[in-house]
Amino acid sequence: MTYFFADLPEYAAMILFGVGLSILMLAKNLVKKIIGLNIMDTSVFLFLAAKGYVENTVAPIVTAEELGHIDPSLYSNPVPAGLVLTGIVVSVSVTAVLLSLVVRLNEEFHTLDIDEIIHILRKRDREDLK
Amino acid sequence: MTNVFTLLRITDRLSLQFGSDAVGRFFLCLVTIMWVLVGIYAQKYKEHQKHNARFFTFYILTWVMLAALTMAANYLTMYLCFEFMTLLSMPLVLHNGTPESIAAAKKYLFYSIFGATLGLLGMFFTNAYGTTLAFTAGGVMDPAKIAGKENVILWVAFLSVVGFGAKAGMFPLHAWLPTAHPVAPAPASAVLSGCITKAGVLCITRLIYQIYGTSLLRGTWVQTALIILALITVFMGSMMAYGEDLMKKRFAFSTVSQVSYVLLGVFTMNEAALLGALLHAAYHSIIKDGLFLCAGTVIFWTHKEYVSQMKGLGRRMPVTFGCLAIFSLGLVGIPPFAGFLSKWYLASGSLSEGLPVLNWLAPAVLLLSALLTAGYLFPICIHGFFPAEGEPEAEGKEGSGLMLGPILILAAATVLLGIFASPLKDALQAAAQSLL
Amino acid sequence: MNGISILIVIMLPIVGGVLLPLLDFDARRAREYYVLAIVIATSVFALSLISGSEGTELILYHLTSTIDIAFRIDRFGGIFALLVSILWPLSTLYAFEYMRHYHKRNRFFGFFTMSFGITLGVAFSANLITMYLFYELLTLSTLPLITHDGSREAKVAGVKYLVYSIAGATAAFIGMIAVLTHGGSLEFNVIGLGSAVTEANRAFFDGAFLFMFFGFGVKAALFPLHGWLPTAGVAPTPVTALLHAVAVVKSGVFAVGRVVYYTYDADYLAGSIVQKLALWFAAFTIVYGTVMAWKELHFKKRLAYSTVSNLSYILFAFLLATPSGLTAGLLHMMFHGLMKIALFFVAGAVMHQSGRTYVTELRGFAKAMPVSFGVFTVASLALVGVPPLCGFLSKYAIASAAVEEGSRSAYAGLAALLISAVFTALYLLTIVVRAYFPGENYDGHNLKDVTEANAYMTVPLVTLAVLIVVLGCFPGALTEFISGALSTAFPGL
Amino acid sequence: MSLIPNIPAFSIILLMLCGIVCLVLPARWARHLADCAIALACAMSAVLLVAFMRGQEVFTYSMGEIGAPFGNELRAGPLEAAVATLFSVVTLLSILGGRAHLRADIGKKKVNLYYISVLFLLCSMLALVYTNDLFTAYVFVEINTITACGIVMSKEDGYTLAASMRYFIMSLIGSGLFLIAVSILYALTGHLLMSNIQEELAALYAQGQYRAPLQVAIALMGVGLSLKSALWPFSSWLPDAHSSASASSSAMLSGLVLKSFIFLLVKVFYRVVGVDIIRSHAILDLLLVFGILGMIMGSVNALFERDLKRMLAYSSIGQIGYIFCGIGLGTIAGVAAGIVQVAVHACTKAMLFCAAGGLMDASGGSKKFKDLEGAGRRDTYAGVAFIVGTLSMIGIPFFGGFITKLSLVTASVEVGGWRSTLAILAIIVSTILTAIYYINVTAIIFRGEEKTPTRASEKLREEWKKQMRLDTEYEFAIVLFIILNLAIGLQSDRLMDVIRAGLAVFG
Repeated sequence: MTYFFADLPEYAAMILFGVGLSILMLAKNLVKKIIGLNIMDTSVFLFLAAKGYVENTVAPIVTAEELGHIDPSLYSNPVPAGLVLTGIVVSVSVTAVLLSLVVRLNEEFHTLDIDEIIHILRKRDREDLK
Repeated sequence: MTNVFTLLRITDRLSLQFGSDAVGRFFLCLVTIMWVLVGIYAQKYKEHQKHNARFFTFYILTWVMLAALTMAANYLTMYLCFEFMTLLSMPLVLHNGTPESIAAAKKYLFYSIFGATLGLLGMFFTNAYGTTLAFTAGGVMDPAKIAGKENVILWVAFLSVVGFGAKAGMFPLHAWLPTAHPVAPAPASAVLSGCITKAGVLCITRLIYQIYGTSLLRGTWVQTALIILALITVFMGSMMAYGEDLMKKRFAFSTVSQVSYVLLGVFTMNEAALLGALLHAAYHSIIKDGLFLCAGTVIFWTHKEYVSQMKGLGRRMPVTFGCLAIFSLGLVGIPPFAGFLSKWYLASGSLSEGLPVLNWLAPAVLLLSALLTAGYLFPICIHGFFPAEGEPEAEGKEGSGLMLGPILILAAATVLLGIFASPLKDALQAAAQSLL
Repeated sequence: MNGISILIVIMLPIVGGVLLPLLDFDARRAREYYVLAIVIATSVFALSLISGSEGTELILYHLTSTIDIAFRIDRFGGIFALLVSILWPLSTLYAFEYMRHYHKRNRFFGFFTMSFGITLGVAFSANLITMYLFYELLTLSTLPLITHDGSREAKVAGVKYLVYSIAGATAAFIGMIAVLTHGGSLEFNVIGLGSAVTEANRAFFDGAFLFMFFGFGVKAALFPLHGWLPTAGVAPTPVTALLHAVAVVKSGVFAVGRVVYYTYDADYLAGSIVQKLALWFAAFTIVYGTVMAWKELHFKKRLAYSTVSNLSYILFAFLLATPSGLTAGLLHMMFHGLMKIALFFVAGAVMHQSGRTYVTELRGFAKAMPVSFGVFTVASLALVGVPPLCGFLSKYAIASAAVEEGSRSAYAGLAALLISAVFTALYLLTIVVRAYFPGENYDGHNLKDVTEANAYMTVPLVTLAVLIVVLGCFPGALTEFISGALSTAFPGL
Repeated sequence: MSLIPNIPAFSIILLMLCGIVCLVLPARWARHLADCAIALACAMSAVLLVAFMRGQEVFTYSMGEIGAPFGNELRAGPLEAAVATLFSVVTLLSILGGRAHLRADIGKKKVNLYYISVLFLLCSMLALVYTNDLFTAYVFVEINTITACGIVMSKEDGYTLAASMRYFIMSLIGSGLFLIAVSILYALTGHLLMSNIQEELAALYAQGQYRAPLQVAIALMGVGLSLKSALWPFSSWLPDAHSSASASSSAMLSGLVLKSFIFLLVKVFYRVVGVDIIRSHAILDLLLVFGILGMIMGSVNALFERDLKRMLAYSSIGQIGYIFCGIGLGTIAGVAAGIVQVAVHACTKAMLFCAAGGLMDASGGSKKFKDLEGAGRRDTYAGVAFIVGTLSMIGIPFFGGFITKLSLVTASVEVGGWRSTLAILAIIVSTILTAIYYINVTAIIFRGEEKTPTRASEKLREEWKKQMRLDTEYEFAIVLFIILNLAIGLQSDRLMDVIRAGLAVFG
């Protein structure tokens, strides 16, 4: 049982990734797709953060003087945290671009349904051919 | 070969050459005489048909090629003449222009060219395994080269003989003959049946005696197979003729049968049989030309083509039917008419050759075939002269001199050459000896 | 003469052809003079190169460390060049008349002239890659000629041609690379593979040979890769005649010859399993082609199938891998070119004068077009193999070579040759018979508007007929010229 | 110390800075600045390439002061330099070749944004080429995605918006998979620098530990990056995105963006995972099979397409298949063949997209085949470009395509076994199909006698005439593209030498 709970964040991350990916691929509404994308990204961040966490340790920014010892093995791994931060930045910017694109699409087609948009485009194509 | 004349030297091995030897001269004479006689006959018969200029052009061209064939001094020249003879005689077959005659001409063309092509196969191998392509007594095959390849050469020999056999109506390439001969105008049928089939015989003779050589072939399976084929043809031709009602077609089947008598003699490969073969070639030419001319005369005056329609015609056309009776007697081989002597030599040659089974089977088949010959020829005369009671009177009249002359000459020849055969026999014996 | 002259003779028609659509002649005369001047100049130049400067080499470019673009004049290529140099001016003359009613003649003659240079490029290539280059270009330059009339049928034929040709060229290319990666040389030389072959990689070279054989076999219309040839007959007749009976298809055959004798060598192939396989394929194609020709009623398609069959004669001869096989193949390559182009020209003349395309429609035509059908008869007899016309000689040479080789596959080919001879007679002579002997109930109704073609067409026709007869009777000089190729293919000779 | 080792970092940072500066400049100046910056990047990459050809050693360059294994590294060798040069040159030419279209397609206010996107796009591609750090790679993958979508959607009509939406989503799935693979590799090894990961993985592999997670990571990497580089069957987004964008955008997307991910994939396989592990892995066979399917399916789709730019886009799918086929063969020769194809296809396809823009101008803006008849006569440069492209695609010697075919066939013949057979068959089939549709389109654009657009209105005709006179940049770009193609065809030995040298020191 301990083994299972020890890996709990990883399992959670996997499940979330699956949820996010399915929403991204299957949802028709573009905004929902973006939400799915965010869930997916979050799951990866969770996974990374869990990797960086070592039990009974502290953040590496706490100085030695404050704790009274200088054993580096008591620090959590700082790199994943850095990665997660970078990842969040990337994810935010991507989400922003996507949302702006959705706004433009909505202006153009008056719908958020991707299938419907494609349908409208097909119809235009056919009229073009005539 | 003497007096060899080179017309064209294409490459070192290939050249067009002409020369003369006894066999060639014999066939040349035979062919030329027949051509002249039939040509005279055709002067009257031509009233019956259109496009005479074309007909006589090809008639003469065919003769030229046939004459050239008899004088060909090597394999290439013979092949060339053979091909051209086929091509030039084809217009004679399709002269009437009916769909049947055109179909028949195509059939003729197919069989002849197929046969010639098999003959060509022989030339390829002769070129590779022989010393020369020129006809040489005893054959040209180089024993050193064919060592280890005998079986291939035998096959090639067999195939090429069968190939040229197409022209002579030999089984299995005989089927064109009964189709093509009847549809042609009567003069053409006469020379086709009487002379052009002999071109096949000449080619086969040259192949066996002057290219492959009897020493190579004698006693092998090839000889046996060829004799069997000839016997099959003899018997089958007679049977088919017996069952045929259309007169010209009956004669055509008869040709199939009779020419294979000649081939039988050639295949037997001894002097007596070869003599018989050459004699029979001459006799058959005369007789068969005569028969076709008679048939032509009947058709010319009465438009009757079937044997069953001949009833009572003999009384209206006594000369024609009289001659027909003479030809029939000759072909059956009743002494002293012409056919007897040749059959005699054929049978004796076959008996003396000493091939197992075949030495007595061949004469037996000849006898049987002679009976059948009687069976399909005599009824024509009998119907003609003695119609059954109550038959309506037949219409018809005797032909002009232009037609009757050649027939009478041929009939006379049938009788005279049967009775006074020795000059011809001596000449042909010399020819046969020169071959062996 | 130095190597540049080879480049000039190849580039002259190519550049001339490219310029033609740009110059955009409106006047027929001007275009005819221009095209004829280029073609004749190229022919004369090519002939002088073949006769006078054998062995001249030109390395144009080192494409990679192992691949050069290079040219050389040798006897084998010279024979091919000789053939096209004789036939191109005649066909051009013929095409002037034939194309009179077509549109876009500038484009047509542009590509037509370009093809001349490209074909010479094939002939004068010094290695396989250079040949591959021109081989591909030949496909591309002849494609617009096939689709020239723009009909749907023509387009389909064009696509078919393209698919087959490109597939073949690619397969051949793969074979070349395979040879290259296993230490063989793509240079055409006497030694062939030589010491590159070991026990271990022999199977590999066998595979590469099959790739190249079937690859180049596409243009040589080898069964089952022949399908493009009959359909390509929708092209204007000068194209069908010159390209699909001579230049294009012969370049396929020529390439196989190059592979057999110059990339590989006779020693390698003689008696090998791949040789047998290839021989059987060729033998089968010979029979297949003639039978199909016999069944076909469309005039040009019948001739196309006949080409299928005859090309395999040449392939068969080359594949025998003997000195006599090589000379026999080359001889038939020359002679078949002459005969088949004459036959096609007659078919074209008939189409041009009367619009008839089926052999069944030619009843009595000999009366209306005596010259054409006279030539047709001569060419037919030659193709059937009647001595002393030229077709007999080459068939005779092939058959003799086969007999001499003496293996079972060679005999199979021999049998195929004989069967094919019979069918050849049938499918050609029936046309002759129908034209000369229309039969009864014939009133000449189909000849009302049919007249003999004019001198543009009859002069090439008669020239060809004369060549067929003269070369058949006096082949001495030609055979001597051809046997000069032996020393470049067999080390000992 | 020479300046050479600074070039990679400097070119990346230069492009980035210029991008930022562009934001505040007037549109015209932004354009000039972008041109200059890209030209400078070209020059610098070229200098680097020349240095490597003259014997410069492979070097790594640490960003900031933290060294390995924690710091961020760039690594440059002959191959990186060559690919960087190729990317910058093709970007420059694509911008020039499509300039006229950019004027028409992109609103006045958006011009700055477009050039910023281009600069960042090139910046991210160069970073992907040079970086030695997996997470940096991820960040630039995302930048690449955003900017690539940016240059598609900058032409604001319904098609591009919808297309870029699809493109975006597919790309994001790809980069998501890539990210999770990076995380797994990090979890396995504790490193992010590629060379370090490889050492660690080799040790793990030797001990037989963590085979399954490694397998998952490789698979995720493979799928993620092939999604982004449009390996069939993950290529459904490509035709819309590439065909609806403006000419130079299409040229860059088809010519370069796909290739940058392929280069990253090669890097992951050979530098991160390592030759020995990857060769024992089924992923290469999978890539080979899908590459081959791509070669055929792309061509089949292109065959039935009646829209010029969509046809070119489908053709890209087929051509990408060639690259994957080469990589999937798993030998050095195969990878080299793949990289040659990267170069050849970058030049050829970018040229064709630019030329397609020209043809559309000459036909009243339509890209349908029926309107394009005779366009090649009206715009001779485009016509010649299509002839060159066709000859190259068929594989005529002297042209770039021949070299691809030569090296790919050589590689597949050498491999042996079923891989050899499959690859050879695929090459034959795909060559045929490619030849058909390219020859078809070339025939169409030269068909017809008329020298003016048949269907275009009078107004368009006037515009067309004006444009034809002014567009020297376009002509210059097309001519240079043709020269590039011929140069690859004629000087392939040098190219191959660089690639082989680069691969030898790659891992």
